[in-house]
Amino acid sequence: MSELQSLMNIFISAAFAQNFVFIRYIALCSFVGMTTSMENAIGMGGAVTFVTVMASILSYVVYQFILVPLHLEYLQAIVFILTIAVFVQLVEIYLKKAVPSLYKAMGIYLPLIATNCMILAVALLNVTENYNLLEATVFSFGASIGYVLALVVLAGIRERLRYVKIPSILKGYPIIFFIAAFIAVAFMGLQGIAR
Amino acid sequence: MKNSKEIVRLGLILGLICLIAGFALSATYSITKDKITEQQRKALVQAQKEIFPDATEFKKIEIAETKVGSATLKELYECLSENENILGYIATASTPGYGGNIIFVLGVNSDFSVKGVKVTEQTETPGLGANIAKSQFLEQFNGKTLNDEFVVKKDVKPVTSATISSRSITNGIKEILNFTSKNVKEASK
Amino acid sequence: MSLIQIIIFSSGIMLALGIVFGIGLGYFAKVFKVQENPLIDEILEILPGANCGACGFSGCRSLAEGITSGKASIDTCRVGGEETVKNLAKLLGVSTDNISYEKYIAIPLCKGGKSLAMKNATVKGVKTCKIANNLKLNEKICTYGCLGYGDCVLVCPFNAIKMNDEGLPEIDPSLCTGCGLCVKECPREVIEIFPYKEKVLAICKNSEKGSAVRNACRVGCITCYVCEKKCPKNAIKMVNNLPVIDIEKCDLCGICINVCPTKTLSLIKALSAKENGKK
Amino acid sequence: MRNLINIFKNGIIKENPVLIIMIGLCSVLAVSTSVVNALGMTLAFSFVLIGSELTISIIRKFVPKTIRIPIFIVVIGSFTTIMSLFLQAYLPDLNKSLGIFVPLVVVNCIIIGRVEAFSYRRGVIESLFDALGMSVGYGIVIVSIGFIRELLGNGTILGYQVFGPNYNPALFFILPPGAFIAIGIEIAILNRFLSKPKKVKEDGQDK
Repeated sequence: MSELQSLMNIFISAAFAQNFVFIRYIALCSFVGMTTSMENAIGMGGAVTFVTVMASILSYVVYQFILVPLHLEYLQAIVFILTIAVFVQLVEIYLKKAVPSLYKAMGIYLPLIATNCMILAVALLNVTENYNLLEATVFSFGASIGYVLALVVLAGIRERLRYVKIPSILKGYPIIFFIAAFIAVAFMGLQGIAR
Repeated sequence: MKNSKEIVRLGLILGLICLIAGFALSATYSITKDKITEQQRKALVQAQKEIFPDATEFKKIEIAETKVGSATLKELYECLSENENILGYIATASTPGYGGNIIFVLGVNSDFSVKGVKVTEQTETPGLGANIAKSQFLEQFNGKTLNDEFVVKKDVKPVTSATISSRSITNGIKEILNFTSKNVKEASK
Repeated sequence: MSLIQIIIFSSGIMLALGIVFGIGLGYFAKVFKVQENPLIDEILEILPGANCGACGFSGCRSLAEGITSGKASIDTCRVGGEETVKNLAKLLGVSTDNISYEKYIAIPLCKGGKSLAMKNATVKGVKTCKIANNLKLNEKICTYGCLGYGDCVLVCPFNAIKMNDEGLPEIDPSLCTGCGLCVKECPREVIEIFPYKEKVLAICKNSEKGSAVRNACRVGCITCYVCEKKCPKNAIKMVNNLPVIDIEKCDLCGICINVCPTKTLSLIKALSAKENGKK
Repeated sequence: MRNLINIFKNGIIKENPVLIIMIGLCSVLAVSTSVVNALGMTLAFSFVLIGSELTISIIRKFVPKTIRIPIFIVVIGSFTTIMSLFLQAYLPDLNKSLGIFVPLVVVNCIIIGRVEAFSYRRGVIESLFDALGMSVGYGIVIVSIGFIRELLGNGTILGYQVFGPNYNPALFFILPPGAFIAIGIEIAILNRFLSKPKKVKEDGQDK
């Protein structure tokens, strides 16, 4: 029972208590750029979830079976980002040819993800928190759920932004950051729930 | 087949660039390697010195990193004075706090009362939870023994508006104190 | 772990990874080659390729596709800045004074203004196209045409769209850059992007037949096939009850425009602000 | 020479990476809790940016199309790791306060963006000036946000008490939401004074 409980704990703290976008400020570039419309947000969220979970498993394997036995832990950052970038490029090439329909829906977001901060952050945090494989997968899944949640919430609000009168000086990005600030306050409230 | 030559060329170019990168990285790593380990130990050694000023040697007790309740014990040291008698023990441990893990060093006297506590790393809310690292809060633990309750608001005055952080560090100390005394009792038997 | 060992192992690992990934990528790129419009790659070549999504497209490749298909103007990408716009203009052979390029504009495909489309209800609630469309708050009988609450006006960054007194959007061709924001915004996709060339267009989206259209709107296309039959170049084909005119074949003779009983077809050139919406 | 100065100025105002192009925000918001952190991050960031842009523009002839992203990432990654090793060895407390954002510099969208957009196609000197321009542009933003957040959230500048001991700081600015507000204000100010026609399109998007 306590094993499952600690997994739930990791999931909730990754998705809500330590939300990657609002509390840890990770992956803000795509967060601002991709929330212009809801289907962009969902498409991006789906792609990021898939890549984060796969990448965290991939980086766990690379870390445990190549870097640790040879005591080359200091190489972790560059090896992780290299494997992630190549993995994303391979998936993109494969999807474009083999599954064009899926590529149309999700693939166009893939090039964006190679330079997304969250994937590398999840891989590195798996190492610093020295999770085992199962915990790492749950952590990466939780993190991407938190990311998707953040994207969808902001995309929803941004779409309704059209029908609201905004002071001219705040038009464009300032108002989006203010909205993100208010959502961040809400997420800060969740910080105590998972320990 | 032309493009298999092309593929090999791609592989070689990427391989070559990675080789140069690998070489550069390992060179910098070897220069900075011992400096880094020394820095990491410096924080720990400094904390140990503060808790046991008169101890001259800290012998590492071979003990695996164990989970003690919600806290995890990382390392355990024996503090010896010049004439080799045991002054007490130093445990480095971590307990999940409000914003993330709190890493702290607990000094235990030979009579298993708390000699001193130092928080080396924490990510609590700045200005509120972060005050648990300050000495006014930590000094109240000095001299406490196992039969103290270690309960916030009872025998431990919490940091204002940071009850979760205070409670997590308090029961972290209690569990590690409990564990070190039990573990050392068996060892000395 | 002596220093030499570290150096050898690190370089060895990096070399191995590099070669494996290099060959892997090369092999994948060759085996899974996909034939695509070469222009996309040329444009991608010029775009910074940062895939940062700042332009609202999901990466430089989809922006390149957007530019080739005319959906995006060539200065959408801000990361590249002036330099990218100049190169793109050189590649696409367009002048860069006000970054005008092969002009595309948006055309609202609905003539059913207040005086022409029959009404069977009046709406009291929130007057925005998206909400009216989602909640089916239709004043007009025709459920394909323009709702007239001006979502497109709000979203247009160039203020090129104004609602005329008929309750239909009028797009000023000189201001419109064909960026497509209004196309995405209109819940009924009444507005579409077209190259701004002489062209005959069916200004109606109602894909139903005969009487259903007739009692909904006086200028809707009742699928009577007259234009298809009468066109000397048979450039017109009926696609789900709406005429589609083939640009190459059509020589703008205008027979179809006159012969159409409900005057749905219009010549696009003439379709500046005044023509739209009036009988 | 004129052109080089333009490139340099370009990075600071016209195409300021953080405020105009809106990329590389992760590190700006996260690390700007104090001016010292902000300066530390700027130095780390500039070292990696200048190093990567120069290296890439030197070897840009040998970089084949299909594997250019992995090559860029290896180059940027190695500069980042070298920087983080030096940081761990010689500036441990700065390294601790920057935390996870030191290795995250490798995926900083500005670096990869500028390397692709600029140094992969331009000469070495131009890349150098572009890198310097971008770093100064980035530095100005992050230090100014750090200044606002430290002053209001902590009552200190560079660690020196400004408002006297009994100033009870508006903690809000040190906490995450404060960062969003601070950068929001900064962009609003920029909108106000530098509203160029191009801005209209951007504002229009969310009118």
